Amino acid sequence: MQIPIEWYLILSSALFIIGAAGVLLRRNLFIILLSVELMMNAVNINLVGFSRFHETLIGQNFVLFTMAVAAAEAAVGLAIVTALYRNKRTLMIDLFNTMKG
Amino acid sequence: MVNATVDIFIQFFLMIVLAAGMFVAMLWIVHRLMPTSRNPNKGIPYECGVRPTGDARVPYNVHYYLVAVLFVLFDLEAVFMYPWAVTLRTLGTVAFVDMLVFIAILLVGFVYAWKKGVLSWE
Amino acid sequence: MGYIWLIPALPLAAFLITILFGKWFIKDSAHWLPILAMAGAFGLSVAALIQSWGAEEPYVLNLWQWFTSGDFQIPLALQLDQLSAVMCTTVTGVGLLIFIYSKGYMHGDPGYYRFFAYMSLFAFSMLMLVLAENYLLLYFGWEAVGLCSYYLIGFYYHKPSAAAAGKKAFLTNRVGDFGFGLGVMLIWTLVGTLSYSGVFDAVGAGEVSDSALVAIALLLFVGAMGKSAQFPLHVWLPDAMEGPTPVSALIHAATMVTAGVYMVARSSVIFASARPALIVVGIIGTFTAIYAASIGIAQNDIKRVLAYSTVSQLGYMFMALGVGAWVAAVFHLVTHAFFKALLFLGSGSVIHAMSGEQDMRRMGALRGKIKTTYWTFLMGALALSGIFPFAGFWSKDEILGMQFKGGGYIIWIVGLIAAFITAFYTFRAVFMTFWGNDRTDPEVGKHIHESPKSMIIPLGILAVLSVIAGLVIGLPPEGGLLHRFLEPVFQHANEILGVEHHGFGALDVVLMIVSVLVALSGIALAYLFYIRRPDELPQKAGKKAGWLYKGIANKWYMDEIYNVAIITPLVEGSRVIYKWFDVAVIDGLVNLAGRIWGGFGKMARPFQTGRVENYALIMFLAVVVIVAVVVL
Amino acid sequence: MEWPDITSILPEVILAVAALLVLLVEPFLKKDKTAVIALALIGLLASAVVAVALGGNSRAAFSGTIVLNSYALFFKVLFALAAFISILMSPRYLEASKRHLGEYYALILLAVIGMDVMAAARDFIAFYVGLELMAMCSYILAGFFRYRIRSNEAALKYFVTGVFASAFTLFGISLVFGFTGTTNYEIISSNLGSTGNATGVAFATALVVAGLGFKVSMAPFHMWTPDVYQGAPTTVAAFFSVGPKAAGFSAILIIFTTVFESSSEFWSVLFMVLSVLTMFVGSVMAIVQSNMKRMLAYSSITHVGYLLAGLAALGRGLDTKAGESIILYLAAYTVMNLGAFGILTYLKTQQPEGFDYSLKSFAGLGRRSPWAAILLTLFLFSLTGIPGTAGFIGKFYLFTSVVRGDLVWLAVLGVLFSAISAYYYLRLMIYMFFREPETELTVKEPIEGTLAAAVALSAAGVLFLGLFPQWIWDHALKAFSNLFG
Repeated sequence: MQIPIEWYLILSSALFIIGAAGVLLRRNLFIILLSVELMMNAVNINLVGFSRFHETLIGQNFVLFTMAVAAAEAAVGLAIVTALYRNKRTLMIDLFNTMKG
Repeated sequence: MVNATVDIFIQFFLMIVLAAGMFVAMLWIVHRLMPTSRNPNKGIPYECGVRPTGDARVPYNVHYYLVAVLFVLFDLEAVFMYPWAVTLRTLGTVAFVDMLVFIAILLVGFVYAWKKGVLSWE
Repeated sequence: MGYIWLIPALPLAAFLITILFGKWFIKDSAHWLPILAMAGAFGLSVAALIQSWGAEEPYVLNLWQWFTSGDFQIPLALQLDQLSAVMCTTVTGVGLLIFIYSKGYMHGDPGYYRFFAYMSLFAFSMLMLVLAENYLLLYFGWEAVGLCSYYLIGFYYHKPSAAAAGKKAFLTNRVGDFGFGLGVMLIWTLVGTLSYSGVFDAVGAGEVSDSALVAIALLLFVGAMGKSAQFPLHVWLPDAMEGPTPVSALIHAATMVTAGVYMVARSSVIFASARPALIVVGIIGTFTAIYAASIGIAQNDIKRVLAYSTVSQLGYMFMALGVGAWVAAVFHLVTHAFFKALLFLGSGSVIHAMSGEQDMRRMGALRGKIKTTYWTFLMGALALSGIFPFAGFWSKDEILGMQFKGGGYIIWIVGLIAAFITAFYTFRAVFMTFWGNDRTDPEVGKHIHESPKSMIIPLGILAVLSVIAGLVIGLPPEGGLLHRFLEPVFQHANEILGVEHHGFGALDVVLMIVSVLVALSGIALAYLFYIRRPDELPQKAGKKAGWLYKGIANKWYMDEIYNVAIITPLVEGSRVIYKWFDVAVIDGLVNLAGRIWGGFGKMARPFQTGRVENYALIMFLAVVVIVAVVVL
Repeated sequence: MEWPDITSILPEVILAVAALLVLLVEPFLKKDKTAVIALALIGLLASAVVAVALGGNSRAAFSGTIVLNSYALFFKVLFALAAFISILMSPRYLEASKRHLGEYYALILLAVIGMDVMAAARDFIAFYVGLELMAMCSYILAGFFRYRIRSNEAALKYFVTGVFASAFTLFGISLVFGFTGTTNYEIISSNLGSTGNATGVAFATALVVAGLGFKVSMAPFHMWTPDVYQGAPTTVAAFFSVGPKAAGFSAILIIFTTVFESSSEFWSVLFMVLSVLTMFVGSVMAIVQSNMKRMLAYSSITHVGYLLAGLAALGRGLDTKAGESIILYLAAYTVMNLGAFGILTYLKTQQPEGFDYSLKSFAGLGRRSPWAAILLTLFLFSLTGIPGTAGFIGKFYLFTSVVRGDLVWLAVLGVLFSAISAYYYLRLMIYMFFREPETELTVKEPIEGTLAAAVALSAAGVLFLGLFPQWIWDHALKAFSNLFG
């Protein structure tokens, strides 16, 4: 039995929206990083699901790259986190607004 | 097959609109309903009673983060090695050389990190 | 005639060398190179002028293919026909005299080399403008002369008013340039080429619809209004007097501001085929002529009087263009270049003598102290007022005569009134400056001296030109040397318009007499009220004897009656127009345009909160909106 | 399995080797960074030369995911030039800011690889990897001054909005994949064309636009731009303002003319709207800025608006020559904007503490440092679009193509916004030449060394493109004719 493609889509879109909401609503940079990971993983589910639907390996192939990119993103994100924390002793992103207008 | 996907897209779009709409609506409702008084006291763990001292989070050595980041990055090469390992026999020498190049590039990063003193734990 | 590229190239070379080495090596002898370059350019222009006599077709010199876009090409090409030859000669001739004058006037200025460098750059740009073979190159020259003008207006950049004036000139000209640019774009879209011959052939062959031609002509004219300071884009010119006086003479009187007139004359085929646009040109020109003249009455700064008179005279030129009197416009352009440059240089000489004083209320009785300046200035003033037989008389009378004979009686009357006012304020300036009582500051009075030779000689030459130019090139009216010379250029446009050629007859003599009388009465009125000052006599005479004596002494209070009935309303009215209309409305509009845009910015600024979560939210909402629009 | 043909990615390989060498050499260097700078410059030069040598005929590699044709070649040379100039202007600036590290050069090289891949990719996987490689390097570069709170803030903003936008792009790509079952541009294009359903495509288009729009900073995805330019090191801002933008457009051009070819009517309208919005936001906000780095950021947004007008025309048909005009404009924009930033960099090196990029601090520059003032004037003229400079040529071709696409009103708007842009560019000139400074900005030494080379290169580029545009136009024509090969 094959799981219908709709289920993958519903799961992934829900995850994507949750992730997006996390980015938009949370103030802590760590949580935002996690939310972005959630969005990326929603895409991964999409890709894998479609890959199965179309009976091709391209999607799974793509997922490998997304994962690598996500890891690199996390690394850069953590680097920025340490730099921010070292200078301002906080990770609340709404406090970083010296440049505006 | 393709027409089926078209239908999926429309359903899917409705799904996203609903999800986003819910999220915006709830935000808005909460924003309208909540009494807003901003007070730094509300941010502290106990609004009355003992003032908390110190930080609940134990500060780790910043070195730890560096090592963790490096770990994540080097850990990820395994992702590429699994499919490679499985299909190595059919792909032959080309794949082997490819992987050597890949590892060589990672090695440069490793040497760089080493020379920069990330790995020496004081 | 392959040498014509040298005409703009010489000033360009002078500019490059002066700006590169001026500061360290050339310094105080920075004037030599530009003067020599101008002299060379003038010589070549004269040669070109002579050689182009009678040529049926313009001479085109292709220098270099600039770029190609599809089948559309922009060559860097120069064109020499009679019109550009006349313009070149005027620009280089007057320019040369003003350069020589500047040697004395700018002596000792810390920006000496900079001044000559910019002036050379200006000469180059102006010559490119008149020698261009296509509208794009014309546009290049157009923008370049504008830039030189802003820099030279703001030459004394430490003066805040100078910087503000530069800014204002810039903003106002932007409006004009925008229209001009659109016009050029429209030409290109509709015709597919920008070279003059190509465009005019297409227009002549009826390839462009009438409405499109009107649109093109009007857009081009908007550009001309900006550059030639026509109402309501004239506001920058009086302020432009913040620049050094030679700049005012060369750029803001003799040459650059006439670029609009040149451009309309150059596009005569387009304008002739777009009758409604031509009418607009005439109306704007006429209105500007009287409007600016009326403001000139109440100005006390000698240079501002001349500035408003420039605006007014440019109005005359457009008035002429409006009835297809192309040659008359060019004729007035040339004579105006001579006598207005003379007046500005003369005023510069006065200012020089008065140690920088520009307010005429603190001058007076200077005619004995700076004799040469006085006499040359007087020549210029007579020419400007249109007194027989000075240069201005011939050209202005020709314009007015053609209006009358073409049936434009209202325009003719308005033109006459403007001529009357012109004569009045011109001699008001002469009397206030050179005649009457000495009102100079005693400190300043001690230092009054005649200007050096390098300033006096150009004045003399220009004075001679102001006297004889009309006689030489303008006689007989509507058939003079200039007319015969320029005939091939405007042949096509005249055919389209069907301009009739009137012979010189009794009617012309009558009209001439009328216009001279009008001018003389203007001068007389000025004499009455600025020499026979009514406000000084009554105080002395009032104490002595009875009402009879009083009456006689006061010429039966005619002065007072005049004063109350004519002078006061005139001056006050002028002041009101200046204050309420020129300053408040038009300046206000210019500033408002800037402010509205700034206001948008101020309104939009709070959206850029500096908080990254808001940025993300806006991005997210944008995606939602786009997707929603797509699907729904 | 056969040996892959790496000739078509040889330029990138050279860059990668150079970048890795820089990383290897850097830890062994003390203060003098000449070695890594030389390595980076040689790498860029070699990659451009190899690209030109190989670019004669089209090649494809890795099952058609990456191509090397005259289109990719045009951009490879452009990116190499942008990076070359940025690197040239960097050493003095980084030294003056007391943070001269070799990693900087490696990061720029790696970003260039990402950009090259974006222009050369004919497959969404390769495109995505290129995009992210460029983006990662940019995040780090934005925060390169790690001890400065502004630089931190720039990195934070760039990073958060960047990953958010790229998640949207990725989501859009996954939908396109789900719709067609492949990631190859041309196969997607033929699949999409046959389905005939515009909604799904349009939906995916919008999501892809969001991510790419972020990279090229089109409104309303532009919000990060001014903050990041202001906070990031000036040389980095210079690089950002040209490199990722050109890369973004290189990808947009390919993706929209191949993948979304069938929905061109839709995205033509979309870009029309975004173009007007972008031009408006850019010019309105640029006018009220007093910090010149921010002003240049907003003005760069206005330029993106012009380019989007070109894209709108491109949607009306390839014969508008809008694609060619866009890449010509990008080339012109690269040299003139880098030049303007180069002068800002120079001024900052002269007074690392006092100079704050404010409009006021430019007062009297014409007297203190006439060369800097004259060169900056040249670049500002070009940005305004004065004839004789590269900017004029770019605008001329671009707006001409917009007119060819029957979008006269859009071209008129574009001209109007350029007229407004003259106000904020020339205001700076007025300050330089006509204002007396309140506090004297000390200029210790004239422009010299590599910084002088960078500025001279940009100035030469501006004048060359402005006076001999035929050359670049021929190359743009050639590049675009080969887009699909």
